[in-house]
Amino acid sequence: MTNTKSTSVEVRLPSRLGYEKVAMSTAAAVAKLMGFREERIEDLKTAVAEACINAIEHGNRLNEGLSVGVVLSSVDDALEVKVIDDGKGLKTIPPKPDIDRKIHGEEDPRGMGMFLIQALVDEAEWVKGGNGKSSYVRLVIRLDKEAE
Amino acid sequence: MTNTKSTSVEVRLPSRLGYEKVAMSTAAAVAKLMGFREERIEDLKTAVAEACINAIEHGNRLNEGLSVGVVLSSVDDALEVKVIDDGKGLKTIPPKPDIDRKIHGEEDPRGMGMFLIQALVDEAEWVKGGNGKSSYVRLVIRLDKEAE
Amino acid sequence: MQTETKARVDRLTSPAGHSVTVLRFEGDIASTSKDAVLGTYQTLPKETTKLVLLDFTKVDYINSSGIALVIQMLIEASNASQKVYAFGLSPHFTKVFTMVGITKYAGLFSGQTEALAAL
Amino acid sequence: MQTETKARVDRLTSPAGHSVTVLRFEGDIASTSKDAVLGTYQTLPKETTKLVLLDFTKVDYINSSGIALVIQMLIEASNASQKVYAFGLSPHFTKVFTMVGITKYAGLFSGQTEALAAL
Ligand SMILES: Nc1ncnc2c1ncn2[C@@H]1O[C@H](COP(=O)(O)OP(=O)(O)O)[C@@H](O)[C@H]1O
Ligand SMILES: Nc1ncnc2c1ncn2[C@@H]1O[C@H](COP(=O)(O)OP(=O)(O)O)[C@@H](O)[C@H]1O
Repeated sequence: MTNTKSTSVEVRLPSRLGYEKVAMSTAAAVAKLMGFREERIEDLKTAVAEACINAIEHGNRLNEGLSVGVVLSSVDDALEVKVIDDGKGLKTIPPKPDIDRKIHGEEDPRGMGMFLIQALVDEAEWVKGGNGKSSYVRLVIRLDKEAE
Repeated sequence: MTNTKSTSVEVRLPSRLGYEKVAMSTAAAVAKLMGFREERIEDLKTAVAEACINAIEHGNRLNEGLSVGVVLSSVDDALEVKVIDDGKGLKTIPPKPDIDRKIHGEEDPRGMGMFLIQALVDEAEWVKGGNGKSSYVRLVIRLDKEAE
Repeated sequence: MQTETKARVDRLTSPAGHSVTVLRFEGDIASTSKDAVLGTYQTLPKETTKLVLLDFTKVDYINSSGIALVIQMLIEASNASQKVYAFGLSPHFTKVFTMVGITKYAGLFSGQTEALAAL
Repeated sequence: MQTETKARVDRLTSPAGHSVTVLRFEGDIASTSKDAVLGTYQTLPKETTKLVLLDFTKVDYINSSGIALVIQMLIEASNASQKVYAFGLSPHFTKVFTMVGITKYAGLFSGQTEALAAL
């Protein structure tokens, strides 16, 4: 249990839908300790949940033998969250969902997770794992962001 | 992120007082997914908090270079929690706190953590690490315990 | 292992005299909620159900898979010329519903009284 | 990084006409709460403070180090012949206070009204 950066918290979850709620709770508790406002904690919770669901579903393909890693690091006034899976990562960033096209059956009703992540946090970056494994999404949410 | 038992969640915390609240939230979320009643979740939260505080204070002696590990495993109808530190473990199980002796100054006002842990969960066991490291306390809390 | 979603149907009449079918959800709105969301919606008789009001008061957790189920319901409702409204969302989920554009097809109200007064 | 504990002092008079000093806490009651718990208590004038009522309504988290601070306050209060009572604890923390025996030296009430009525 040594050599962990003292301001980081790590969680490891099974690849089972529902367990994203565990990561949400852990992230919310870290953000609360850091002094984030309730409203930003809600944003973070949804972003972390969507990132974990994608890691479980797309990255680890619901294989319960694989786990999802969540690393929460507080750096100055920001919280960085990495959600790591064992997949090959994203091929392309999907287009912004279009509700009109969805309602008219021209687009899958799904496909809103990544859009929500980008809309709710200050930074979101998807990184492909070097060896076709350990891909991750990196989110950053900052304390006291003025514009909201 | 491979080879983790699919029904276990792991958290790693810095040895800093306050971070026990992160473990409390994670444990509560796991217990909620398992279907524990709100009342038992409160018991679990206090037991996990006290175990983490002891790991931070006594096991890791507030050395922020060391981290505390919390492993939450759901086995059938029970949740097992191991709280692991880098210390040598307990010398002896301290006596049950005596409020009369405390009020009369015959006993330290502190020294209630281990008593609370034992009183709140179904099983509590302190295990000394083999090499004078990785000592842990193992807690078990069972779903639908009749007697309460 | 995930929380089950519960759904209940109530038939109310708005002050303006219109029949309003209220779907009350409880628990999570997630991928596991298909029966609760779409299944319950599909039991409503199309001929007599013109106004549908979704009650999210007892829902704490909604994810994008759950929102996709609500969108599927909106598609079916649109095809049946029904109008869908919702109330009881927290400020956060009001923001999320607005971000994805659902509010364009399902008007949001703060509470049941406000919704009924407008229908 | 831990939540700061806030404490406020109110002087009330019970229906029976006794002066009651209410210490209202907000935040955590933990090892970081020494100033809020003991410090605030120690500002009370010993001659005129005979009944102390602790308000835990706005406290969500109490750990054993926080309970130890309450016990230290009880020791000082006992030495000054003051009586201490408390209200606003959740069912869980009522159980915890009972387990460690604090209730033997600090009577618990469900709310402020019930406490004042009994003092
Ligand atoms: N962790 C991931 N690993 C691999 N592919 C991913 C990952 N996250 C997202 N994707 C891809 O991006 C697409 C869009 O994701 P998202 O916007 O969350 O919507 P949805 O999950 O509903 O499809 C997914 O369908 C998937 O192909
Ligand atoms: N994880 C641990 N590692 C080493 N010693 C421990 C650990 N947990 C508890 N102890 C010992 O047991 C004693 C009693 O612990 P506890 O009942 O929690 O009360 P307190 O922490 O207030 O002293 C501690 O003072 C310490 O000496």
